[in-house]
Order: sequence, then C-alpha cells, then structure tokens
Amino acid sequence: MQLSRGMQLSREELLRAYRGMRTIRDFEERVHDEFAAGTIPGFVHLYAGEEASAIGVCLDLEDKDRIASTHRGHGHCIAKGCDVTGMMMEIYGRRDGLCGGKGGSMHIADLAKGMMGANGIVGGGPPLVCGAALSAKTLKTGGVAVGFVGDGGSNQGTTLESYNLARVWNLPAVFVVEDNGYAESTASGWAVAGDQLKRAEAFGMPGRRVDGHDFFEVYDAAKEAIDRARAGDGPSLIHVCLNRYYGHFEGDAMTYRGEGEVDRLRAERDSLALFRKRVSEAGLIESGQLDDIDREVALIIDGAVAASKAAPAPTLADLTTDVYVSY
Amino acid sequence: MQLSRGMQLSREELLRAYRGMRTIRDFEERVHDEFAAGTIPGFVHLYAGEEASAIGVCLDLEDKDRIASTHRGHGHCIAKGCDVTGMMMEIYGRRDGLCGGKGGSMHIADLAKGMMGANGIVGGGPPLVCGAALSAKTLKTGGVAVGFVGDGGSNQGTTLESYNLARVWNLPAVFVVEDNGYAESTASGWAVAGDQLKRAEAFGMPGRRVDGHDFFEVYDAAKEAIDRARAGDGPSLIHVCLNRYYGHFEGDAMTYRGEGEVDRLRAERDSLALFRKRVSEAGLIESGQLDDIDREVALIIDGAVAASKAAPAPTLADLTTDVYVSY
Amino acid sequence: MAKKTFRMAINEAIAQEMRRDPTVIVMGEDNAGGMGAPGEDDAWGGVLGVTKGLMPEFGRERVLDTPITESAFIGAAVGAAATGLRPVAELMFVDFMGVCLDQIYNQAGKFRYMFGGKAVTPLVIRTMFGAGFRAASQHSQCLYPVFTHFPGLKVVIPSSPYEAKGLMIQSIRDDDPVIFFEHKVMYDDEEEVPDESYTIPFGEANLTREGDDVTIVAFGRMVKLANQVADSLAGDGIGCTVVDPRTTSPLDTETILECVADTGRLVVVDEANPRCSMASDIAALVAENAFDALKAPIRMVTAPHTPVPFSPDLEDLYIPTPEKIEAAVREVAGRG
Amino acid sequence: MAKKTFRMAINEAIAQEMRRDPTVIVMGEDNAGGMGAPGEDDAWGGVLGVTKGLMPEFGRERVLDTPITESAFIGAAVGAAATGLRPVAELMFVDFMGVCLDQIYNQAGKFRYMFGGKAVTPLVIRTMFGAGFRAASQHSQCLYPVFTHFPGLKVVIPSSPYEAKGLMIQSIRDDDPVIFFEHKVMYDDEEEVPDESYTIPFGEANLTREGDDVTIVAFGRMVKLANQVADSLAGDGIGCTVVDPRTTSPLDTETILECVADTGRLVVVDEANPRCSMASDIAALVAENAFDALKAPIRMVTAPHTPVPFSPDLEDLYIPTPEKIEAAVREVAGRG
Ligand SMILES: Cc1ncc(C[n+]2csc(CCOP(=O)(O)OP(=O)(O)O)c2C)c(N)n1
Ligand SMILES: Cc1ncc(C[n+]2csc(CCOP(=O)(O)OP(=O)(O)O)c2C)c(N)n1
Ligand SMILES: [Mg+2]
Ligand SMILES: [Mg+2]
Repeated sequence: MQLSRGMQLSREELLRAYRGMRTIRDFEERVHDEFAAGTIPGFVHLYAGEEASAIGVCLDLEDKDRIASTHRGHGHCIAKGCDVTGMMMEIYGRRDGLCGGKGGSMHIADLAKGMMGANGIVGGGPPLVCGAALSAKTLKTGGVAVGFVGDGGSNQGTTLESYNLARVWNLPAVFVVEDNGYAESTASGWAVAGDQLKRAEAFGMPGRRVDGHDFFEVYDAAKEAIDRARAGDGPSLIHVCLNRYYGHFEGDAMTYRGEGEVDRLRAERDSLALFRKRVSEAGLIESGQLDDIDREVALIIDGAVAASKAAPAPTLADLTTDVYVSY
Repeated sequence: MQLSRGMQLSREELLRAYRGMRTIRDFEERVHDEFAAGTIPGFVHLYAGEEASAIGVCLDLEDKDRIASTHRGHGHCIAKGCDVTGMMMEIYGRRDGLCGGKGGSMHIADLAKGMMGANGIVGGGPPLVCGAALSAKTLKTGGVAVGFVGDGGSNQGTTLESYNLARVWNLPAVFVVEDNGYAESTASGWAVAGDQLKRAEAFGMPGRRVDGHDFFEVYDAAKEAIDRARAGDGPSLIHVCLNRYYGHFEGDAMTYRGEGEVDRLRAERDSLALFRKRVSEAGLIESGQLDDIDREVALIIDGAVAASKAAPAPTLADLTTDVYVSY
Repeated sequence: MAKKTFRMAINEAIAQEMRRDPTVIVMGEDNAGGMGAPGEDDAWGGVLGVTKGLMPEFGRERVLDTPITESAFIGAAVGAAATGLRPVAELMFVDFMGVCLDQIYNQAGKFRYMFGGKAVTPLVIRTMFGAGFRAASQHSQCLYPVFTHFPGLKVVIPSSPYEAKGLMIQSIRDDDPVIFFEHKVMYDDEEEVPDESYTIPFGEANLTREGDDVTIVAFGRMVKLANQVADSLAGDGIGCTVVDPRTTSPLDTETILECVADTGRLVVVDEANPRCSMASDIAALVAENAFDALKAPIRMVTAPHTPVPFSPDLEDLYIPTPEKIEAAVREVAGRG
Repeated sequence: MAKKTFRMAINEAIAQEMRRDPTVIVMGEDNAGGMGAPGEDDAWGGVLGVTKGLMPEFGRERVLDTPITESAFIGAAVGAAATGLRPVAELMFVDFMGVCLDQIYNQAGKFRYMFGGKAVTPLVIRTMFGAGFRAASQHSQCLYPVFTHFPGLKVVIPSSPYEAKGLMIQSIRDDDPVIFFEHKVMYDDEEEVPDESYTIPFGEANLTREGDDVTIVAFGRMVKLANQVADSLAGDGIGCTVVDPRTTSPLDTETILECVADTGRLVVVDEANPRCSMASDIAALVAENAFDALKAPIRMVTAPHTPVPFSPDLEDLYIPTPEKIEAAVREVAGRG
C-alpha cells in the first residue's frame, strides 16, 4: 500500500486541516442551537459529521480553483476560505452578510475565493463545475473545478450529463459524491441504482471510494484526482461515504433513522476525533495544540454569532439592487 | 452458443418481420423522394437503414405493450402497427392524418396501438416509458414498455435518470439505444463518453450489444429483455449498432460522412438483404414469397402517397380544438 | 363539518379520490418517506406532511417515493397518465420546474393537440409556491404565470382550505394535465371543510366580496389579503368586489369583465414577478374588453422585478401587503 | 456597406467580438459540426449555418461542439461566464428550454442577486424561435414571454439583419445573461449591414414608422408585418407609429408610453401564445400608465391559445398576419 500523502503533510497543513474541520463543526453546532432558539430563519441544512470531506477535498485548493456546492454548503464554504462572520451574518439575513443578506444559507457564495455558491437545486452544481473547469482550461490558469453532490444529487440528470460532458471535453474537473446515506428521509441504498464507481467507469472516468470520516483517505483521493485534472488528464469521481449528525434540515425529527443511529455515529464516526487519534498516534501533533485551536475557534464562532445578532438588516433600497450589472 | 430464437420463428412471423422491414424501407425511400420533389413540408428524419431494429424489437409486442419513440420515428410507428396511410397523411399535414395533421412527422402517435409518439425532444421518451411501464405494473396488465433513443439521446439526463428510476421501481421497461454513429453531424464515438453497456451496468441493469442490421440478433436480445420485463425482473438495455442511409434530416448534405460511406453501407449493411440471405440459406422461406411482399408493399406506399396528395387539409375550425379534453 | 387545515383538506381530497378510483396514484420525493431506511415508514408524508398517511392506507404500490430525478418521475407521471393511471405527482417546490419542464409543457401539455385529439392525460402535478417562508430565491417563487402561458395545461390556485379540497378533487377527475399550486405559507390555515367529497369546477371565479366601487382580482394567498383590505375599506365607504379566479387557465374572463363593467375600476393583486404575469394578463384582458367601462387606470400590485430575497426584512418588503393593496384601491377609487 | 442576411449579420457580430476579445467562446450542438466524424470539419456551423466559419478561424478551443445535453452545456456556459469567459451558447430551438431552464433562470439569472451583487455572468444564449417553418409543436414556439418573466435575464429580439448585428455585439459585451432570440424564418432576410462593428443599446425602442393615429408595438418578425400594415394604411389616411422594443427585458416603457400618449390608440402584435404574453405585458403597462391618453380599447394580435400545429394550412392560420393586424388597427382607429 502506498503511504498516505495526507500523513506527509506539514505540521502547519495538518493544523490548518484540523482548524477547518473544527470550524465547520462548531459553526454547525452553533447554528443548530441558534435555530432551535428561534434566532435563525429559513431552511438550514447542516454539515456536521461530514467535515473531513470538505476539508480533505479543499485543503490544497487555491483561489483560482473553483468549487460548486449544494444546499448543505456551509462546510464547503468554510473549507474554501469564506469568512465565517460573513457567512453567519448571511444566515441571519444581515446587510453585511457575504451576500448582503439576499442569499441566505442555501446561496452563500464568494466568487473571489473560488466558491461558486451553495445551491438550492439538487444537481445544480455539476454543470457549473464544467463551466468553471472550461474557464480554467481555456484561459490556461492551471485551475481545477470541484463539484460536490449528495447521494440524492448523484441521480439527477444534470449531474450525469456533466460527467459525460467533462469527459468529452476532457475538463479539469473532480466530482465528489458525498453519500451520507440519505436524501431527505430516503436511503441512498434504495434510491441509487447500481454503483457510484461503476457510474464513473461508465462515463470513462476514474473513480475512488473513501471513508469520509477519515480526513486522510479523503485527502489522498482528492489529491490524486486534483493532480490528474491539473495535469490535463480529465475528470474523476470520488465517492465519499459519510454521515450527517443532524436532520435533513433543521426541524427534521429524523424518525426514519435507526434507533440510536446518530449517537453511535457521534461516538464512533467522528472525523475530528479520528483525526486527533491519527495525528497523535503518529506523533505528528500534540493534543494541546489541537485544544488551543478548539478554544480559538469557539471564540470566533461566538464572535460571529454576536456580531450577526447585532448587525443591521438590509433595507428597502437594497430590495431592487443587484438584479443586473447594468440596468 | 444458444440457438437464435429468431430463427425459430414461424414462417408467418418471419414474413411479417420482412413485410415490416420492407414497409419501413419503402415508406422512407418514398418520403425521401417526395421531400426532394417538394411535396412534403417540414423537418423529416428518415429511418432507412435501421429497419431491423424497430422490427426486431417490436415484432412480439402487443397493443398493451407501449413504445416511445424519437424524432426518427416512422420506423417505430410502422413496427408498432400504425396505419401507413394515416402516417403518410400526417406527414403531408392532412386532416385525415393519424393526428389530424396537427402533429406531423415528429409527433406521429397512435395510443390505441401502444405507440406513445415520436418525439421532437431528444431524450423526451424515456421518462414516458417509465410511466407506461408503471401503468402496466400497477394495473397488472402484463405489458411492457420500450423506449428508443439514439446515441445522441443516450447522453441526455432525462434518459439516464430514467435508467435509474426504472431500476429503483423495478419497472417492466426496455431501453433501446439505436446507435447509428451520429447525432446530427457529430460522431457518437466522440459524444458518448465511456460505454453504453457499462452504463447499463452502472445503473444495475443487464445490457446487451447487437448488430442492428441483423434482425435475428436484435430479435433475440429484445426477446430476452422483454421476457425479463414481463417476468417482473426489471429493466434492461440493448445497444443496437446500426446506420442511417440518409442525412440527419432531409436536406442534410452529409459532408461529415466518409467518402463513399453510405454506398458501402447500402451494399454491405442492408438489413433487408441480410434477412433474405439468412432465411434463404436456412431454407426457411423462398425468395419468391419475399418478392411478392415487395410488390405488395410498393403498391401500399404508392396508394398512401396518392391518397395523401389528394386528401383535404384541416381548416380554421380545427385550429383551436383538441387543446383540452374539456374546455 | 369540521375545521381543517389547508394541508388536511388536500390530503383528504386525495385520500377520498384514491378510495373512489383505484387508478389514482401518488408519487414524489419522500411522499411517504423512509424508503430503505431503518426507522419509521411513512416517515415524512412529503416535506411538509401533505401526503402523510396515504401510504399506510394505500400501500407503496399506490404511494410511490422517488429518487431526486424530476425529469424521470414527473415524466413517468405523464407517461402513466397517458396509459391508464391518474397520477398525482408532487413537484416539491415549483422552483424546481427548471429540471423537468419539458415533460410538462412539451409532452403532457401538447399530447392531445399533437396527437389530433386522441390522447388523454389526466395528470395532477401538486407543487408548492410562494414567498414568506424565508426559503430564499430558489424556493419561494410563484411561477404560475409561466404555466398559464402554455396551452394544454390547466392551472389551479386554491385560496383557502375549502377551495383546496374541492379544486383538488376536480383536478384529479379532470382529464387534462393540471398544475395545482399550494401556497406554502397557507398549510396551517384553517376553515370549515365538509367531510364529504365535493368538486369546484374550473373556470368559475368565486366572488368572495361584492361592492360597487372597485374590482380586486387576486390569486392564491393574495385573496385573503384582498378580502382584508375590502373589509377595512368598507368602513370607509369604498365597496370592493373581490374576485378569486381559482384557475388561471381556464380563466373565467366573463365574470371578471362583468365585475369591471359594474365597478369601472380594477386592481389586480399577484404575488408573482410583474413581467408577463397574471397581473398583466388580467389588466390586458380588461383593457381590451371592458375598456369603455373603465373609469380609472388599472393598478397592478405585484412583487418587484427581482428574485425573492432571503433576508426576512427584505422578503416582507417583497411580498404584496394589505397596505400596498389598500393604497392601490384608494388610488383607483380616487380616494388616495 | 453591403447587403447581408440575418444569418450573416449574426455570424459577423460573433466573429468580430471573438477577434476583439479572446474570452469570447462559442458552444452548442454541431456549432462547428463533424466532431469525430470521418468527413468534413466545420460540417454544419449549427443546424442552420449561423456559426459556420467560426471554427476554422478560431479553432476548436473557442468553438466547442457539445453532446446533446443542454443542462450540462448551457450550465457550463453559465459556470464559464461566472469565472472569466464570455460564452455565446446556442440552445438550438428555444422549445428545448424545458430540459435546461434551471441553469438559466435559477442559476445565471439569480447569481447576481443571490450573491449580493458580487457575481457577473456575461453570458449570451442564442436561440431559434417562431413558427412558419412547418416544424410543428416542439420546434416552433416563441417562449420569450417566459424568459421576460424572470428577473435577472435580459431578453433580446432583433427584427432585422441590421438590428441583429448591433444587438448581438451589445449582448456579448453586456455583463448580464442575455437570451438572444433569432426567428428561424428570418435567416435569409437581407438588408444593408455595416461591415464595422457597432452596438445597439438595450432598453431603447426603435420607432420604425411614425404616425399620429395608432401605436403598434411588435416583436421580432412581427415588426416587419407591422410596418407593411403601416405602409398600406398610410395610403388610407391612418398614420401608425410602429415601435420595435428590441429588448423585452429591459423594456423601454418610456417610449411606448410616449407613443401612446401621442396616438391614444394601441395595438400589440405578438407571435407568442396570448396568456401572460408580451402582448398582455404591454397592454397592461399602458392601461396602468397611459390610461388617460387612451381613446379606444387596446387590441392584441397574437397566436391562439394552442400549440403550434404542423399542417401548413393550420400553421398559416396560427401566425398573426398583416390582415389580422390591419383589422385590429382599423378597429382601434374607428375605421373598421
Ligand atoms: C431539483 C431539486 N429537487 C428536490 C429538491 C429538494 N431537496 C433538497 S435537498 C434534498 C435531498 C438531497 O439529498 P442528497 O443529495 O443526498 O444531499 P444531502 O441532503 O444528503 O446532503 C432534496 C430532495 C431540491 N432542492 N432540488
Ligand atoms: C433536447 C433536444 N436537443 C436537441 C435537439 C435537436 N436534435 C434533434 S435530433 C438530434 C440528433 C439526435 O441524435 P441521435 O439521438 O443519435 O438520433 P439520430 O438522429 O441519430 O437517430 C438533435 C441534436 C432536440 N430535438 N432536442
Ligand atoms: Mg444524502
Ligand atoms: Mg444517432
């Protein structure tokens, strides 16, 4: 077996990865609490439990590399470098949110960071990824484009067409299927006929399946796919198997899940705990340093929420701007 | 190797198959001529060269079995039992056409015969096939539903989604990919990434590739798939490799095709000639009987064209009817 | 008779039709829920619970969950409708029409015409629409003007629980493809709804108020707002007729024109975006056919020409309000 | 200056912009043609030859053929536009919007708003529309009213070769997503078109005729018919102003209202289906904002509320004709 490339990351990189995962976890746990307390409006889909996927895929990406995300986008945003306070303000619908409060949780984007947007449409992202990959190829930026979809989104025609187009145009694209076992209340084992890797193969792409709780596995697969794309060798697919800790959206009673399922997952399949174990067993990082990060992140999230609560809302003048560049 | 089930067909069945193929060929050759002479308006896509596919697939189907077709639908209509004069009148836009002249070449249908329509939308048919198969399953009619798409249509998201749905719902459906090498002027080798049979596998369906000039190969594969569907064992895919003798539509100069390509195909890959050869070599049918059919069919097509030319057009009163069942 | 919510009224309508007619089936994402999952069956009953309880009564054969492939399953509903079933398919949010519209307007909506009157496509597509749920740009649109534009489709917009039940039963029995618009903010609205089955015919507007001065035509949730305004203006001596067309296609043009002939003044209230909207459709109808009766310019109260904003503050400014409706009515009544 | 066809004018506009700006790319089914095939390269230049010659000049890197997957490649054009390119993508027939609309109205059209003004999506979608080609129900629709309904999109409908060139160059340079409607029956129309590059701004209507009695607002191919009618009625002493809005979104409401203020009479000619159409949009605009100037009911000349029939005899009855337009003008002029 090849040595994990993730395990060869520098100390700084590993700390960055951990910080990213912790930020996502804390962000989501806090949004969960605030939603329950009634301070956050709307449809909110949390990424808690899936942190290793976003961070493993995005750790090495630069601003010129683009990602397109899903309705469950907070984790991808954070992993791609979006400002956490700007995100929180957006979720609160504030004027200083990353999208001026006009987008909300399902439409957070930061194009300057290469984050092309969460997406309210299941399967909305993959065609956009083909476009971003085409830009990189045509403009010879050396960039790649990564599209996240869920297991549910993996069936959508837009996604499957995009596999074909990316292969036919030989685009520097990576498709990441985040299979958390459910699309809303429907099990992926029922709704996804066949097999994700065979789908990759059916469209002439390499595919790889990884444990999405394990940052290192995800990182290795992503590195391989991203390198392949950068080298001009076309698209790949990664099937990431993972779990969500919360309901489909906030408010979901999750009666379709097994007895004790989430508790077990939290105990046994926690990407942060797993990461801590791996790096400490390998003697790469002392846990004190990780504790420091935990404390720092907690403060940042506290600050983001406090700032969001205090921030002003957009006003009538904002309602009709930003529909067009030129009117 | 298993003995061809097609070769075990009764004499009557074989004659019916030949008559069907000859009818399609003559129908299309004649439409070609009439279009060139300027008597037929609109977009017309001819099925000449592909006869063995429609007939091989549909020979055993009953009226309760449904098919959904494509823009290149004349052959499927004939194979499913549509009245040839009614079809010709429709192509001429006559009031007594199968669709009252309102549909035209791209929208010929005869629901009573289980022909759910040609379709102007590439990939429009497969979802409808899922529906027809669902009706058969729910109403327990024992029927099956067959969807034809071209190589071009095989990439459309609607088609790929339908594979998944048919498998997930375990529908009595058969998907027939008629790969004539081109979608308009674009080669299927370029536009179709991966492989059709691997696509079937990727969605958990059996798949089989056949030579679409050979009625017997098509028939055998169709029989197997149809039997499987009727037995409640779900959908299958057949990848039929064949050729079209004319342009994408009438008027296409076909400059994208190879030097002498069509002449060679007509000489070497003619489903009718091949059928004649097979049945006479096997001593199943004397050629005189086939010649008789040729003569009969020629008369029928002559009659259909003559009747169409003489038939009345629809009038103003027809313009606004048939939009709704109840107004 | 008992008070029932909008949600319950729709559920009851479907259940009663399913009992009456074995060809009626239901399909959509998580319409039962829990397929293949370890927990509860019928776990969701649709994302807002409208189809809850149907699967336990009618079984998985008649209440089908689907993968998230709207083209395939809405198209399957179309194909099933053309071959003997009466599907009630759910397009969860009408905003998702963009991934499956072809099957609706080019297939279902055109079969009958293209096939020379020989096709029958008794399909109902239930779909959620409207703003006010803080659901942002891709989950809050109205879009009924788009469907109204297409010949061959019928478009139903119930304005209350009573209306919803009768119109849903009619939709299921109707032999044409029907798009049934459910305003997501109305699901918990309650009113008296008969237990027995009843239908409300298409193309017959409902006059929820009658008055001499101004005709207000409103759609869906806006009917309630229009009635509120009418109530409050009655005190001020401005009499309003409020017209709920119930169906935008077919449209009861006659009633609308008669009302305008009586009042001479028209306000149209449409939650949709303004361009090529129902507001403009009604205004144009009247400007062409009841011009001589008009005593004042027609006023349209609509959302602005912008996507639906997420921020609650902005969303509240986006949606037509009683205040805006009242101002428009006062203006055309010359009582600004 | 030379006579050029509508087809050539569009081709030349794209070619000139591709020379000027290396980020302009072209994509669509068979836009060059012959990909992977043994015969001629650039075999088609699009189904009606509009993009012919672009690939030989600019190469396969900038003129991309696509598989028949409109969601993927129109979506790719959207994604490319948001990340540095200026794609001119072809949706062969606008009738096919049903398989890819989401990428147009929910993605491209909403990016800027949803992302708080930070996105720029300089995209052109060229598309064929209109009846008269005997192309039947799924290849003959207009559908621009649907696109006009959506905030965030710009909608352009050129009425002649000259207009087409200037509006196409403007479309490519514009930073918003533009849907560019090409009437398939007009490709061989010819007129003088300057060789040099020029733009025609959006939202500025063109008065192709001026007259005192009736304002005719018409779109696309209907502008020509309206002018014919105006010519013939001039002899009869009925003076018509013919307004070609050029873009339905943005719409030059000011010019339309001014013209109606002058003439007091309005006929709108729209080849689309009538419900929630541009005809009703313009009629409503005027009924709200120029009511006091109106001396007669507004008349709308449109297609009927039916799919487009195939039969040439029926199709000719479906499309608005000079006769129908003339009758409407005479009627509002009180000279029926
Ligand atoms: C086109 C479309 N159909 C349906 C929905 C409603 N919806 C939102 S998320 C979701 C489930 C998605 O499941 P999956 O792709 O597995 O992602 P997950 O929620 O598990 O992260 C559904 C059905 C939607 N937003 N868009
Ligand atoms: C959605 C859609 N996109 C594009 C077209 C235009 N078009 C009609 S037929 C065709 C080629 C189809 O190729 P294929 O599926 O291989 O069928 P063939 O013509 O070879 O029989 C195209 C692009 C269409 N009718 N519908
Ligand atoms: Mg999932
Ligand atoms: Mg083909």
